[in-house]
Amino acid sequence: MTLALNIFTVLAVSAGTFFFLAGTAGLLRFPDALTRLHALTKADNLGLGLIVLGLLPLVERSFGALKLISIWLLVQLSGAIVAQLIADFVRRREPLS
Amino acid sequence: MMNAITLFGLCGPALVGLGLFGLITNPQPVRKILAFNILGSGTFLLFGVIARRGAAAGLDGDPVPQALVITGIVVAFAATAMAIALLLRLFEETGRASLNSSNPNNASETTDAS
Amino acid sequence: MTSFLIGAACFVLAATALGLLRILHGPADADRMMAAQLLGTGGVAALVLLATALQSPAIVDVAFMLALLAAFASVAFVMSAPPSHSKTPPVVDPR
Amino acid sequence: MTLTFIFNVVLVALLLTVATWIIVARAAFSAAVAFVAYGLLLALVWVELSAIDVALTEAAIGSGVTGMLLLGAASRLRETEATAVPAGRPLTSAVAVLCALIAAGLAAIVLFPPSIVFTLAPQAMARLPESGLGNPVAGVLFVYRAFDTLLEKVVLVLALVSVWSLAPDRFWGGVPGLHVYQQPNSVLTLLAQLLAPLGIVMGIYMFWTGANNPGGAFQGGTVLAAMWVLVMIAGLQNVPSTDRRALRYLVVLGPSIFLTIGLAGFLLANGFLAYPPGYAKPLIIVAEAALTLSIGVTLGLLTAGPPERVAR
Repeated sequence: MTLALNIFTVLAVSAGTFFFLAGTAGLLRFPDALTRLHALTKADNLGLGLIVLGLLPLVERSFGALKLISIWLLVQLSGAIVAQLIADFVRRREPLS
Repeated sequence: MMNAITLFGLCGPALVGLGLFGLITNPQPVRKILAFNILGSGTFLLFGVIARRGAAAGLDGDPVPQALVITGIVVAFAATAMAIALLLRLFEETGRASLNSSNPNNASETTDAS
Repeated sequence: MTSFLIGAACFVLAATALGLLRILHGPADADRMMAAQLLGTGGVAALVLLATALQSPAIVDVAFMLALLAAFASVAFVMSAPPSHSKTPPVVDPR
Repeated sequence: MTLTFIFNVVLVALLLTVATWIIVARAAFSAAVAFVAYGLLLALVWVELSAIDVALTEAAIGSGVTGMLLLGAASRLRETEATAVPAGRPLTSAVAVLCALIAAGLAAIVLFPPSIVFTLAPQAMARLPESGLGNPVAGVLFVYRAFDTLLEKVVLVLALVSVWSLAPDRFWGGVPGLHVYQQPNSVLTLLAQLLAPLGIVMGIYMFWTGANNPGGAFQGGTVLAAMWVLVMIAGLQNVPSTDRRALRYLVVLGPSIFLTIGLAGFLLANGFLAYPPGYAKPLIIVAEAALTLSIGVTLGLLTAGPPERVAR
């Protein structure tokens, strides 16, 4: 049981870190601000989400688990809204397309 | 030989040096305020290293320097807020944001430009 | 498991650190802010990993604080970006 | 151990890169954006130095409210940048050498510390149980160095008075010049509606947990300030006139209650800011609660800046 949970943690955390790498790669390689923003939100949502998911079996107290989940929800939420704000900002700045 | 505490201990002086350099050489007051904050954070980091080295009595660090740093961060913020307000008022009054008032030639130039 | 988690924290920090190039190169300030935002999320992830690895629940509070204030900083950025050639209506005072 | 060390090396490298860039960057606004990232990294450094209380303060102040102030100032002063005359090359080099020397001197102190380790940790811990607090940093702030903490809160009030005094005479007592978002009912409104309640819970939690765990009045108050500013920016609440009585009472509430408790120490205990035996914890909690509120209001008003419009 513990082994299965540990494998789950390793897999989920590794997948999460992968999304951070992907987010950075996107931020560096994508051609314009809006596509970069798209890459950024992947790290916010999936990267942190998978890491939190992977850590849950290791947290002893349920309050701690609750805090971890609320951090993820907070980042998810603010990340999505901030992405919209920045997109709006970029669009107003560069009124091309 | 090199441990993490020493590493941060060397980072602190580097930040102090950088901050001081920016504070003296950069002509823009906003950048001086930024540099002042970096200089301050370097000093705080030195306190943090002293606190970490003073780990005793079952604590990971000496709480006295840590408390000093918290007070320092608050006061640094108050000073920053004050400096920015002063700077913005100066800009409103004179149309320029320069601390260099001794050079009249330069002053008229900047007023024209703004 | 502890060293795996710390290793993962290292990896996340190093990965988001590459995004630092966007802070240095821009080109626009919006790109810089995105990199800062990514660094914020990466910092939160690294802190959560460290908190679990070191069994220190207080570090989770720092992560929470960072997440909260990173969002605030982004709002501050959007608000304070200098007024440009925008076609949006002027300030509406919602009373 | 080695992995932690690698983490720290990466962290320090990042911190120094961002700091250097802030100093040498061309545009002040970009430097201010980088300063937000710098504050985030600094919070991580404080975690690694096992100073969680400081990490919380830095996370709240450094990247949050200081970032907002600097971004605002850099944006307003953008057009003055071109006129700034940089220092000449010889002067710059001379200053660089001197700063390097100062940094080297400080580094020498770090590398060759005195053989005696100076620490006040045992003294701080020895009588901590009497205060009823479990967080040694809170103990230092509210028991051993209570006078400093009191003065620090007074400094905040004085800073606010100074910032207000910088308003032109006709705007004295008017409304601070905080920018309100141009489109009401936008995503920002949603963010403020969702983030502010979470932040207020976090602020109260910080104050409450601060007695026994890392946290405290200042960290809590800063979160409250940030959330208040967010709500004002989103247009969910009007920016208040600075001549509002209630507002001014709130600013001085914390310091005055703390001062009253301190003065009561003359009568009930053995001196200024001494707590009567057995009542230390409740008194500190009362003072901290009032301070959290006052710090929130004061920092919020400091961030909003001096009055720029006449009072409504």
